[in-house]
This record gives sequence, structure tokens and C-alpha cells, in this order.
Amino acid sequence: MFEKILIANRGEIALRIHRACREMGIRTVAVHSSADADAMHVRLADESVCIGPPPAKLSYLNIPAILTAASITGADAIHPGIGFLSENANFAEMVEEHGFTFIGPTAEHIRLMGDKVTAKKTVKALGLPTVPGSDGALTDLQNAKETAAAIGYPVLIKASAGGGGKGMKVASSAAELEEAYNLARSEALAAFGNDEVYMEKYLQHPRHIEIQLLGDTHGNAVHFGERDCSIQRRHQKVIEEAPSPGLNASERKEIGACAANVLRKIGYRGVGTIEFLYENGKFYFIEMNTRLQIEHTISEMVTGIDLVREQIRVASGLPLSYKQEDIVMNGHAIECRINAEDPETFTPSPGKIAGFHPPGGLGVRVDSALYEGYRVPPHYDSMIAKLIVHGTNRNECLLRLRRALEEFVIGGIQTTLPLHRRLIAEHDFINGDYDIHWLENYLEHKS
Amino acid sequence: MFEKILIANRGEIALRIHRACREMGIRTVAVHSSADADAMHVRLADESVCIGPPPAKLSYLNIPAILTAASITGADAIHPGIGFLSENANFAEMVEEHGFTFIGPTAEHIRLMGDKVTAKKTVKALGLPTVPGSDGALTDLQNAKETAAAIGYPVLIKASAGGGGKGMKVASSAAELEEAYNLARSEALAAFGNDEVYMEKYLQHPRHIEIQLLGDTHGNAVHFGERDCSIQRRHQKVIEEAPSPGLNASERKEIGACAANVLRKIGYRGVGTIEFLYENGKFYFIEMNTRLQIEHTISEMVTGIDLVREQIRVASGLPLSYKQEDIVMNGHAIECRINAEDPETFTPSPGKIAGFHPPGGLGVRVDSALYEGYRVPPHYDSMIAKLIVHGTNRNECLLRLRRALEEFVIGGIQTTLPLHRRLIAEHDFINGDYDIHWLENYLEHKS
Amino acid sequence: MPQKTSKFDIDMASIRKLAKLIEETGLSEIEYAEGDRKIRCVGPRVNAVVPAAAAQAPVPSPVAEPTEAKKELSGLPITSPMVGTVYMAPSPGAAPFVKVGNKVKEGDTLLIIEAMKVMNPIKAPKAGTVGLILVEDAKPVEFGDTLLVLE
Amino acid sequence: MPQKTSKFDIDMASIRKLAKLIEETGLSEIEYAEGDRKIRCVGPRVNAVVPAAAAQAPVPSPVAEPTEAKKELSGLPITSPMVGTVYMAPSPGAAPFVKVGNKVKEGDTLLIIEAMKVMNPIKAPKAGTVGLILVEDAKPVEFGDTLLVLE
Repeated sequence: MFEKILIANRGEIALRIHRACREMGIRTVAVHSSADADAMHVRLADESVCIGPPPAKLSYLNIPAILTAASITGADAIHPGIGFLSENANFAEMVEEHGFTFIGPTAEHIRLMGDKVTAKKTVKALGLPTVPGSDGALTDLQNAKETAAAIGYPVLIKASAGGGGKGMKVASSAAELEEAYNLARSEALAAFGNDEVYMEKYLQHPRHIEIQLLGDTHGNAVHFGERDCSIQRRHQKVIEEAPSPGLNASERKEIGACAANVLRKIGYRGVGTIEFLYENGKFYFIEMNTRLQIEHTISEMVTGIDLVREQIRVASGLPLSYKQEDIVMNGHAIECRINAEDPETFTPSPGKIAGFHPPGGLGVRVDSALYEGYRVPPHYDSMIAKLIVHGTNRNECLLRLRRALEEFVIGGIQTTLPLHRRLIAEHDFINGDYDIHWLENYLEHKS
Repeated sequence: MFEKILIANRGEIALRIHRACREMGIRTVAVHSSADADAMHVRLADESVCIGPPPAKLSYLNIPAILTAASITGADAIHPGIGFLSENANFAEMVEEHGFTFIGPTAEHIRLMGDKVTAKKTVKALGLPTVPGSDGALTDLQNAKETAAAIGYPVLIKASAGGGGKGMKVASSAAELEEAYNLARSEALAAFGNDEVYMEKYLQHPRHIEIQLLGDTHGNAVHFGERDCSIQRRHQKVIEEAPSPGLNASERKEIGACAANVLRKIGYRGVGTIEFLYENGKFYFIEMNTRLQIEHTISEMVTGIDLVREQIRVASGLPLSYKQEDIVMNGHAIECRINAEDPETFTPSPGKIAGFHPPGGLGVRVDSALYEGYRVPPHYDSMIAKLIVHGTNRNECLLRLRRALEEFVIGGIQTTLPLHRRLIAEHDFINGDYDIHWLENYLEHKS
Repeated sequence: MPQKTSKFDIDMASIRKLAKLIEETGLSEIEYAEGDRKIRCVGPRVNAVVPAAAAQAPVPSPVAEPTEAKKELSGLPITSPMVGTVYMAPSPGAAPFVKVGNKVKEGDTLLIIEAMKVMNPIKAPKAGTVGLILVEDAKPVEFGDTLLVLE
Repeated sequence: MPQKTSKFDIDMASIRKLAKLIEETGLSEIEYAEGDRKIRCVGPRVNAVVPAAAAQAPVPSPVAEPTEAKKELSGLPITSPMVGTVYMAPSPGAAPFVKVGNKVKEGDTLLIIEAMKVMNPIKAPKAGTVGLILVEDAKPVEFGDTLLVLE
């Protein structure tokens, strides 16, 4: 097992990783920008190294600085966290080249799944259902027209190298296709330096369902059931729950086994998530995330398993601690992502925390790097806390979530706590009756 | 189900009960002394009523004031919490006479188990093992001598009406008997107005093991496994864990079934705990607590069941939600009771909280009514927070507890956090190798 | 030529008194000057966390809280020694024990507080005039609530 | 005519007393005036929670932190543009690039920071005298650490 892990990230996820390390008796190195010198994970880590100025490009994305910090501190392994360099195949490669272990999959697997077209081909060949589409990049407008006619409108045009909604356009009919095709290509070029796009059938009311997976270097892979992350705004997840209120037990078991089989077949090491759209009882593969996810917490709550610990274990070469039959889902869990934003306008609201009182009691977990007097820097992501609640069933979980949100105090800045309090009181949410468009529609009609 | 519950208590347990009520959609009334006007449970409750000045006798023990507050606010039921009036049979009776439901057992059951001699006779007849002893009150010194000779020294002389170590004396040999007998009687008289005493075999290195129980008004009773509460100082529990590191699975199952059977036989309603001393594979009944206990939390963590919710359900007349086979123990849980005391001298340290940062993350639960700026009043019990940690096994739990204690900040006053940090690092504790005398010995040798 | 003391002679007792007054009265600042001497004390910058629920949903207290009036009291406030229901008259429909402006003797019944079916007469601790009545007939009061003020 | 002293005669004892009073009473500010003299003490504005672990176990930073010296700097501090290892000389055993008191021209190499096997010369941004060297040969530095001061 590793003796010292460098955590190449910040905020609550850096703290999350630090906690897993502490609980495994592994020493931690926090690398941080000069804006994060007072951050909680920096204060708690065994060692810390300032690697650059506030802009992420010069600090959290600064590969030479991170590798130098790892050398100087004598770390064995580097945990990339979420975002930043976590899905950067070159970084994974360089980490290993410099003699450290990358706590994540191999660079090859990151590359395989990082390119959406290749990813789709790969999982399709391994038996995962995919969205009907162009089966590769669109060659030209004519090809786009023919493909759209074959799979039926509406269709979605997406950047091959894309993510986060950039380079993504819908065409509802043949009349809209040319404009959508051209816009998607130019956005893709601007955002990713690559104008390759592909086409998919556009689902009207899908849920976002993802399967949490874990593979080791001994040919084993297991799944931890699904998460429903349909409550999204601008492709950013806002509330997630496990299990999904829209799936039944046999669908759950089948898609889980199917997804775990993909990992086993490609020999994947580490945690990963396969994301699907789900509509009318059918799953359609979207993409695979070759890293930990923010909402891994709710899978932990329903299975009782520390996924970061397992991730570190398999990275060190140990086999999985659990067989599929040992992973038993208990009860229901919901996570609310709390952002430093105006809850109406979503304007970011960095600043000094004056009043921080997380809720406590049975079934309530808070993952947050905030503390009284901390100053939320303006340079990074606005997510400042995750409230995760577990109950023996969905109803208990909802009621517990309500009382936990009532107790939660974050003062001094604007947060999305009031939004969450409103959302969980909505009938559609209480009934589990929502799809990936629900939140945007709700916000539009409420304003 | 009840619509409104009056919580006749204060501090973290009042908040605990409030949380359960909120999660059941039940409105809450906080009654409080004038010293607790700013308390967390008062702030969060739907309604609050000031019932008297700071001394508990004039507020939290003031039966007419509490019943009046219940009338005024139109409460359906009264939850007595822990301590104060929770084991006062007269109060339970008056609550019911005034048309409210007492959330606890009947007055008869409180009386039956409140008198230690009757309690022992009752459970012995129902098959629970008891400590060999006088089988009733000692009639005189001669009777004491004969009994001691029969059961063998050392012996313990205890007040029939006693509790909390008052009126309790050990005699190691015949030479010490007379003095111990006389001292126990005079202490008993002074503390309880009753000099009746009885005798028991004094166990040298027992563990304190207790079984969490729950019965309903439909003849059902279940157990939630045991808790090991051997880490005590002056008969006050300091750290509790579930399951006990000293028991094996068959002992656990047998004593649990045995204890649940007692509840079933006497037709007990509500939560209760049967406490045993455990030495050399044998259990000896000590007493039954006819109420919720502070450490109920660790049983909740290993079973996933909200005991306060269940307590409220059975009080309302509903049958148990769980059969014995539905109650599955998962992993390991430990609770640290954090007191507002000097960690070396145990001098109480009331005052203003300047800095409150509870730990978060997976498997960590904090039950506390503290908040930044709150003033811990000097009038009541010094327990201010409970840190409860769960892990998939004892080792994971211990390591998680360590990191949670490291993260926990309570400023402005002295607390026993540093003591807990020391205790959990002790080899004996890590090995689970302790008895009810361990902590006192440890403190003596460290000072 | 005036002799200057080179050092201050800090009047610690007065500062402590002012600090105590700040805590007691809830003031945020007291400035106290006499001649050319001045002490100014500023209370702690409160940053206590107010629980969200409490902040958002003010507690619907069952009791009329005469907090505003409290601040303006002059005279002897008579506070409730118990939680209960106030009755201003010996029986429903009867004339009240006292009205504003009435003169009372020591020991006169001012009103009754009922708790647990027991009627507890609240008596005047000394002679005076009823200056202000802060409670209503048949309404609940909490322990410590001001009932009326004797002038 | 009163003689003005050109220097303050700071009454440290009184200030200490006021500071103690601030701590004791929880006040945030005390202003104390006598005649034309006045002391105003403002308590710490700290309300940041210091995590226990951090407070108890000071981070064993791998980097020599010249924090004390930083406060007294006069001149131009040269800070590290990267995390890395400092080398004071072009090769092991060779004479250092600069010593305290050396005059340097703009563009002169002051020291080298090695990061990822790459040697990055740190050059003087302007001419001056090396006033203070705050790092040691072959020791790591963090981004932003002050390396030396040019006077």
C-alpha cells in the first residue's frame, strides 16, 4: 500500500480524498494555488506545497509543478480527484513515467473512453445499447442529412471531443439541420480545437442514469447500482439520487451486469461510471467517465462502501474487496450540490463565510471544505458543499433531506440552499417524476 | 399518528427527538427554562414555551408547568427524552391522566423496573441470569454476613432505590463488611430517602454490555444487538461501541433473544435497555432502563433503524415496523461523548462557543445542539456533543473515528475532545481489551 | 505649567462595568465621558449562526409577547411565575381585578394564572398604580413574561 | 509652553491592560481618553475556525519558510515562479552564483530552480546588491516563496 499520496485537486473532493487516506493510514500531500493557502484540505494534509498562482492553468493544471511537488515530497502516488487533470491521458502517462502511481485508469483507457466516437463503438461491440446515430463522425452535410433521415428527427449533433454541452446542437426537423450542423462544428472547433461532430437520435424525455463501476488489475469488475442524475441545469447535475425512482429491480440488475462486463472485457482498473439516457424502458449509452464522480457519495451511502478507499486499493494493485454478491443496496440516498451562487439568477457569489452550521443526526452526511471565516475564492468551481442524506426508503430519505436542508446554515455569501429547499418540495420531485429537462422547465416557469 | 409532540427535555437529545418528529411530519413544542431560550432545539421547534427559571427542579422537572404547556399548545403526546422525568412513573401516569400520550412505557413498567430488587426478581423469573446476591433487601448486618459468606467475597452493597453509584460500597473481605454495610445504608438514606440495601457478588473485571430492545402494544418485541459501554468514569459512560469486541455471535444472539423475551412476557411498550455485566462468558443482569439511552445512536448506525421514530410509532399504538429477522447488523459503530469539561481534571467548563466545526464525510454522524456563539449554560449536564462513527468493520471504524476526532473543533470552552483523541490511540482500546475499570485505572496511572 | 502624567491610569473597574452593561442591555457600544476623560466600549461583533429554519420561519409562539413594550417600562414589572393561562377577572363576564390607572394596595389580586386547573392569584407586591397591562384575558403566558407594570 | 516630544512615549502597560480587558470582557473595542491623549484598542477580528488537526499538528512543510524574515524585507524580493529545488551554484561544489553583499547586473543568474529535470535560471530583474538570501542549496521551494532580496 502507498505511504504517501499527493492530492492534485482542491475543495471538497480534495478533503474527501484526504479523509480516505487518513483512514487508511496514508500520509497526504496537498498541492494548492496561492489562492487556496487557507483551504481546509491544505490545513489538514500532512504536507502542503504551493504550486502556482490562482489561475488553474498555472496551478491545478500545471503538470510539471505537480510532478515536481510529488518528487520533492516523496509521494508514491497521485490522486487527480475530479475535473482538472483527472481525465487527462497525458498526465496519467507522465505520472507513471515519473515513477508514481496514477490513482485512476491507464492512459490508454482514458483515451479510449475520452474520444466519444471510439467509446461508443467500443461499448457497442461489448453489448451496451447506444443511441441510434451516425456510427462515427459525420463526413459532410449530405451525410448528416441522410443519417438524420434514417434515424428520424429530432436529432442531436455533438462534438467528438466535446463535453459540458459545448458543440452540441439539436435539429428538430430537416429545415434546421444545416444550421445546427454548422454551428456545432464551429463551436467544437472553438472549444476543443477539433470540428469533428457526430449525430445521435435526440431523446425527448430521458432520465440520466449512470452506473457506478469498479475494476481491479486482476480481471474483476463490479457495479454499485445506478444513480439518477436527471435534475440538471445547463448540463450540470444539481440533485442526484440512488436508486433511481424510474427503474425496477430487474432493469437495475441487467444494466449493472452489462456495464460491469464492459469493464471486465477491457481490463479496466479503478472507479468509473457509464452514463446512459433512459427512456421508455430502454437504455442508451452516452459516455464513460474514467474517474471518480462528485455524486459517488450516494452510491457509498446505499452500499456502505468507501469508493475512494477501494479506488486507492485497486490502484495499489490489490484485488477488489468485494464480489458482486457482497454489494447489497440498502435504502435510498439523495445528494444536493450546494453552490456559491444566487439561488434565483445563479450569479456566482464568492466571499467570506460568516456562519457555517452543517446539519447533523442520523443518516446525514456533509462533504464540504467550508469553515467559519473561510473565503470562497472566485477562481474556481462554485460548488462548496454536498449534502447527502440516507433513509431506509425514498420517503424517509426525502423527509430527512427536508429537515437537514432546514438546519443547514451557510452565511456571508449567497448559496443555492433556498433552491434545494424549493425543489425537494415540488410534487414532481417528490413523486420521482422528472427527466433531464425538468429542472430547466421548472426554472423557466417559476421566473 | 400524533400531530404535535411536546419535547420535555433539552440539549442534544431534545434536538434528536425534534429531528425524528420533523422527519415524521409531526410538529414539535420545545419547553425550556429561561437559561435555554437560545438553545438549538428551541430555535428549530415549531413552537416553544418557557416553563421556568434555570434550576431543573423549577423547569425541566416541573410537572405542572410541562403539562400546562402541553395543554396550552394542544400537544398530543409528550416525549420525556433522557434523564429528567423520563423514568418518573408519576409523571408518566399524570401525562396519561391529562389525556396526552407518554412516549415511553406505562407507569407500571417504569415502577416494576425502577425498583432494583423487584426488577431483578422479575427478570430472574423470566430466565435472565443475575448476579448471585441477597435475593432481596438485607434485613440486618447478620443477614449481610451470612449472604456474603454464601456468595463469596468481594461483594457489593447497593441501595434498592439507587443509581449513579450512590449508596454503593464494596467489601473485599469479612473485615470490611460492617463498615461498607453501614456506609451504603446512610448514603442511600441521604440520597434517596430510603436506607434499604441489597448485596451482590462483586465482579472483578466485567464488561458493561447492554441490549437495545423495543416492544409494541401488540405483543411483539425485538432486540437490536448489544452495546459495550465499559469505558466509564465514575459510572458515567464515555465511549460506547456496537457490537462489543468481547462477544461472539452465538452469545450475542442468545442474550438478545433472552432479553427480548422478557419484554414480550411483561408486555412492554417502547424502547428499553437491559444492562448486564459480562465476565468469563457469563452475563449478569444489572438493571433495565425504561427509556431511550444516550448511546442508542450506535445501535441505529449498525442496524440503519431510527429508534426514536420507532419509539414514537409504538407509542401511537402502531405495531413494530420490523421483525427480528429484518434487523440486520452491519459493520461497527463507536460513540464518543464529548463533555464541556477540562480533559485532565474534568472540571466543568461552561461558556461561549467560539469556533464550532463538526467533522463530516462518510460514516460520520454528529448529534449536538451546539452552534457558533451559543453559550453552554452552567446549570445542566456537561455533555455537549456525541460523535458517532460507523465503519464496515471495527478497524475501519477506529481509523475513521481517529480522523473525525482530528477534524472536530469546539472552541471557546474546554472539552473532552483531547481525552478521546488519547483514549482511542491506546493499545488496550484498539485491541478491545478493556473492562468497566479500565478507564479509571488509565486515568489514575496517567496522572 | 500642567504636569503631565506619563502613563495612563486605566480605570479597569469602570471598563468592566461598561462591558457588563453592554452584555446585559444588548447595546453594541457605550461611550462615557467626564470632563476631558472618555471611555468608549464596543461590544462583541456578533456572528452567531442563526439556524436557517429559525430565521426563516419565526416561531409561532402561542403566547402574546409584549417585547416592544418591555423596553419602555418604568415602574415595577410584574412577571409571570409560571406558565399558564391568564384570567383578568374572578369569573367569566365579571369585572376585571384591575384596569390601567387603578390604585392597588400590597396584596391585592392583580390577575389569576391557571395552571393544571389550579387558579393562582397574582398579588401586588406593594402598593401602586397599574401603569400598563401587557396580557389579555384567557391567553397563555410563559414563565417570565411581564404581566403588568405597577407605577 | 509645553514641550512636544518628537517621539511617542508608548504606554505599553496600559495597552496591555486594555488588551487583557478586551479578552476578558469579550468587547471588540475600547477607546480610552484622558485630556488630549487617547488609546483605542480593537480586539482581534478573528472568527475563523482553525481545524483542530491543523492547530495541533503544525504542517511539516517540506519547504523552509522564511516567514519571519519576510516581514523585515526592504528592497526587491525575488520570489520563486515555480515549485522546485533550488541550486545556488552551477554545479555541485562550484562557487555559488551570488553571495550576500554581491553586486549584480540586470540579467545575472541569481540561482537555479530545478523542476522536472529542467534547470530554470532565476535572473536579476534589475541591478542591485544581494541583501539577503532566504533559501538553501538543494532545498525545495514552493511557488511564491521569497528566494532572496535585492537592495
